[in-house]
Amino acid sequence: MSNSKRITLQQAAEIIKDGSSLTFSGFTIWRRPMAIVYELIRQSRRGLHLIEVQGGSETEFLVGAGCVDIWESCWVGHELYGKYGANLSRKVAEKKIVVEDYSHAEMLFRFAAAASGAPYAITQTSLGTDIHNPEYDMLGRAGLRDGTRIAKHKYQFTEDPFYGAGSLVLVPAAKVDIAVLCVQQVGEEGTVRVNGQYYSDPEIARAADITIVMAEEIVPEEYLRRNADQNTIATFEVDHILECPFGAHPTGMFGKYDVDGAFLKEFYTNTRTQEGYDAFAKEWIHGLDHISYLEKLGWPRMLELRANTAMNYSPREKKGGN
Amino acid sequence: MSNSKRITLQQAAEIIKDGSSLTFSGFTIWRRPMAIVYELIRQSRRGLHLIEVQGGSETEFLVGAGCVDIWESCWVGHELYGKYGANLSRKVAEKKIVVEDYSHAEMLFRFAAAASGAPYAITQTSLGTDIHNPEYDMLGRAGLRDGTRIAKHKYQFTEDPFYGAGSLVLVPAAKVDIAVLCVQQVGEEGTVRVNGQYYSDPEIARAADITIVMAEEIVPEEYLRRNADQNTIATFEVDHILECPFGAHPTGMFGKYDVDGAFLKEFYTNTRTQEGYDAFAKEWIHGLDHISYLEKLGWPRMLELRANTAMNYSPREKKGGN
Amino acid sequence: MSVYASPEEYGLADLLCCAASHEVLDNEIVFAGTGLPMVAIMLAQQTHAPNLKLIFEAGTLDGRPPEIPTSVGDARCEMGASRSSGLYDAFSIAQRGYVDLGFLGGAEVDRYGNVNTTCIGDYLNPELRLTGSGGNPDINSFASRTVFIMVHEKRRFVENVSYITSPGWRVKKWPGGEFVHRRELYGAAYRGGPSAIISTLGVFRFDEQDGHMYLDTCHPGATPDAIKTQCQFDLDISRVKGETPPPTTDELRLVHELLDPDEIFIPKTKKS
Amino acid sequence: MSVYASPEEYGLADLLCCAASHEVLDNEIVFAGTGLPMVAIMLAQQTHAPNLKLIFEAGTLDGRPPEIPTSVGDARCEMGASRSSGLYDAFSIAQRGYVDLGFLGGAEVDRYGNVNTTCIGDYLNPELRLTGSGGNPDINSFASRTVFIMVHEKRRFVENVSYITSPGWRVKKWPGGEFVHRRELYGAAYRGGPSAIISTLGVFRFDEQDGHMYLDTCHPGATPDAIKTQCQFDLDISRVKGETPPPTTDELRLVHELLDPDEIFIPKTKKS
Repeated sequence: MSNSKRITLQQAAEIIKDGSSLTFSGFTIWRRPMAIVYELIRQSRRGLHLIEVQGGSETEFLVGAGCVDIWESCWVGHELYGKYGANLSRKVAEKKIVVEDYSHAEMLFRFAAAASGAPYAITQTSLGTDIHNPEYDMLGRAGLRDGTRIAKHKYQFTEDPFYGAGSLVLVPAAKVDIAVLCVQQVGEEGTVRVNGQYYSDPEIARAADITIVMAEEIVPEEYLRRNADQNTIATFEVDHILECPFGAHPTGMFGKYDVDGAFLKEFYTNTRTQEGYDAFAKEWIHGLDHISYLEKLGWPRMLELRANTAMNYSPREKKGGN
Repeated sequence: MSNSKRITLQQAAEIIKDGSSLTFSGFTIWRRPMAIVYELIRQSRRGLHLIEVQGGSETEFLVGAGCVDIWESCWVGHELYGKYGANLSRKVAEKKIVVEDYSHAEMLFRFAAAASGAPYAITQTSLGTDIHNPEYDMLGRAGLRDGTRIAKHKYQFTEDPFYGAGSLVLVPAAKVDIAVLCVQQVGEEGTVRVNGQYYSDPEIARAADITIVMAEEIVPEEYLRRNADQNTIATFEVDHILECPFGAHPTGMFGKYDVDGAFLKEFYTNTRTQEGYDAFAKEWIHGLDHISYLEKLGWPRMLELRANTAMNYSPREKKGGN
Repeated sequence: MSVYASPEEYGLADLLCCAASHEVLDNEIVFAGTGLPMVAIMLAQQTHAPNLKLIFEAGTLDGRPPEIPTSVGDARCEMGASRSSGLYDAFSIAQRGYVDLGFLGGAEVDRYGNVNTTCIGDYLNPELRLTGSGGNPDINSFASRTVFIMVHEKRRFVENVSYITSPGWRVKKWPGGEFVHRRELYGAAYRGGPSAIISTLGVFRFDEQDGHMYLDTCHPGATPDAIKTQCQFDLDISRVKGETPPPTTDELRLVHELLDPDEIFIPKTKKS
Repeated sequence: MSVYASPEEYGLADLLCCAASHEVLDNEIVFAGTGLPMVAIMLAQQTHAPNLKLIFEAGTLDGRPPEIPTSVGDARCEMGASRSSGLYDAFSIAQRGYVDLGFLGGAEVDRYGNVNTTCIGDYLNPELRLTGSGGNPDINSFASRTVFIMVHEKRRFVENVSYITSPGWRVKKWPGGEFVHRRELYGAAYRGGPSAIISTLGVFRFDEQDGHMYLDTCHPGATPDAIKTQCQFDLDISRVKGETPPPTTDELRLVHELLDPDEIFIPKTKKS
């Protein structure tokens, strides 16, 4: 193919401009595109609007670095390695970030709507909760609901006219500039094969205007096309591809490597303060590139995390991150 | 497992009562559960309400036999082996059937809504067409829109309040009693693995209250669970299973056998009249069971249709059905 | 260098197939229906549009079938594809706005490009029930351009179609049913409309502003006046550009030797 | 024959885990969250509910992990499952009404079972931003029953939660915010609500009619009066059935030898 989709890690981060809206593959601490997240931090990206089905370690790294102005999602933390998002929590207290809360299913259905070209989704989740409290429309309070990329309303209520199913909440499609995915395999032309749970990757890839796929390996397109029914995302939904082995570290990748729990626990423990964050970033992000990051992590650590082929996870990794 | 889901072909048909609403796996002339369709005809089922993403040969067989009172869908025919549904067309002219027309995408989104527990779907397809002509609400004209299983309205119009996307049509979820699937493999506990295009099988299985899966083979559940990310439908979405090799004939099955074009062409050509249909049914349906049907088809015919393992279709089948 | 075939070397189906093929641009995402459109698109893929991406309604994304599928549900669709999925994906992708071009057919068409594939006569008392809409209105609603391939008879190019199955440039606004420009109804989903009707007599296009059909080219042997008499409505023949280009010898070879050697969709009318 | 463990043989986490496990019935479809709930459900699967079907929010359907996953996104979820998919499937299945039981946690709860996991203090000027809703309101909205496992402190069993993240039996009707019975709002999606709160002091249930919490059983060592003082609202202690059954020795063995030998979620507080 003449029109190669290949780019470098640095170029991937450069596609994401100051002020872009952004979403990520994966789930909490699994398959997050951390190598690109690190590069965004190195490049001092500012004013990002994260729209995430749910947050995780990638959120905390970006928020701590001051890259994020708006976070629209439902959850942040590092699972058992850090039970909440200390950086987000700090920025919220300091009013340095706008947080818009939806429920997990609402966020998912918002992306599913966008992916199927619908302006909104209907659901019956979370009725009666403060998620639907009109006082808590934070993007509205911030005067950002202009109806272009950010919807005019946080939600609307209606009744089912067809079967009398009762109250429904309408939630707007998640319109997002760029989706950044981190997966096991991508073909030269952009076909993606995700192994294991695919989380909300198909929806975010289709919803975003630009989709960047970072893979453990770029494989011959023909190899993936031999079993088209095992592929997850089609070529034309992917704009740019890059190969970056261990690009999800410290988050995990099904079939490749486990979550680096000790790393996340250290991050969580040390980044409750901005000073702690800055020190962590100085050690692990700034002044490094992906290879020197891997070298700093070292072989013993990465071999510990390596997944067993028969099990798709590491039988050697001591869970709990101790 | 003590609670076996296994039933026989005859039992599968008996689960479908007079007056049931019904939908099928597959696409036009591919993976239709024909062995069960034949059994329904043998059992003289009456008053069926077919709700299909799109019709095909199964529709024509059931309609010709007088099993169907209501057909709600968008298309019927045998692809290049019969360009329209002659039996349906005859019954329409005789006003022996109620036909409710939606577009293909509308039917699909109606099932997707039902499968995700939503009372309706929103879309922007088919605006301005006679599909939305209020005079052509045939279930309404028949006085059947009671809002229980058949929605109070054929559709409703609204405007997008979030992004000003304009006119939207709301179409009611497809509430269906029974989905009958015909697939390559089902596990003993009900896990389904579809190979090739899965059409709208996942949506119909989840939308229906009862799901029956007829498979080319019942395989050990553990075999399918070794690669859970290659499976299509989960155990708890399936109520009954049965093994019935060549159960889709004369429709085709990816990886197993091609469409029997000659058979369909003969059906199409000979069943334009009720007498022709009755004669065809007398020869190929009544008085036979699945094994005697296969014996009547004969080995040479079935070996011709057999798919090549590397290609998933038959290189020997003369296409065009001549 | 492309060499046009002489009249005795090709048939009408060849002409339509090649004319349809010329509607495809390279790198486009094309929604391919069963039959002649599929051959036309695969011909474009083999000639001037090697990077086009095929979507088959039944769920094949970026398909590259090694031989012509008999329908979009065919097992042949999946081989070599980027992804094999289902209708939810195909229609979601279409509604999301990925599709540049769709190829469709029809039984009747009016001056606005409204197409009927549902019934002949009054819908409530039809003379003939046809196959139904299928994905015709969906592909047409969502694609930036759609091309219809149709048999040309006066009873098919009508003042009013029996039933608007697939939306043209001016469509009915419900509940009243008055005709309005498609743009008024479709909002964010408005991306265009029917860009060409390739009939057995000529190629027709539409004025996007007033939504009216006009004759673009006449097939060899047909004249603007003769074509005008084969329309019930007053066809605009003022913008005719000339004759529809005949197939090239290369195109004919690809169609009959590579794409459809078994004459499933395109007969070898002229034996050579 | 099941033999209750003696007090020195188990810890509080063991008691909560086993009490939670007893909430599961056989053949149920259970939505399993990360942590202690996952151990409780897998314990039920090993004891009285061998045919329960696990759903993990991240996309695993009818999961049978051979070892305890560290979270629902874990690679361990998929092994041996019926199907590995994504969140769209998990939440669609929940909204469709397949889920019998969900297990959840919370930071604060009120008398109606409204749970907060979002923030402490005024939402617009929070003292502490917590982790957020996650799937808590979704699972709770759609399941027939939900069980919450919580630390019991007076500051957590409150008159009014700082933020209703997850709906109880009486919830706020917007835009006014007045409390109405959940049934009034949920329509066709109404299938039940919180069926039990298992705190570190006792097990609490709800009167479905008036939507009020009442004390069902006290954990060993706790009394109804003592528990009542640990609630800011006026807890109904009139319906107490007695003491929460302690773990059996079999259950303890399964938890510590089979399910969580590495003490990821349940510490071996009593060394034996």
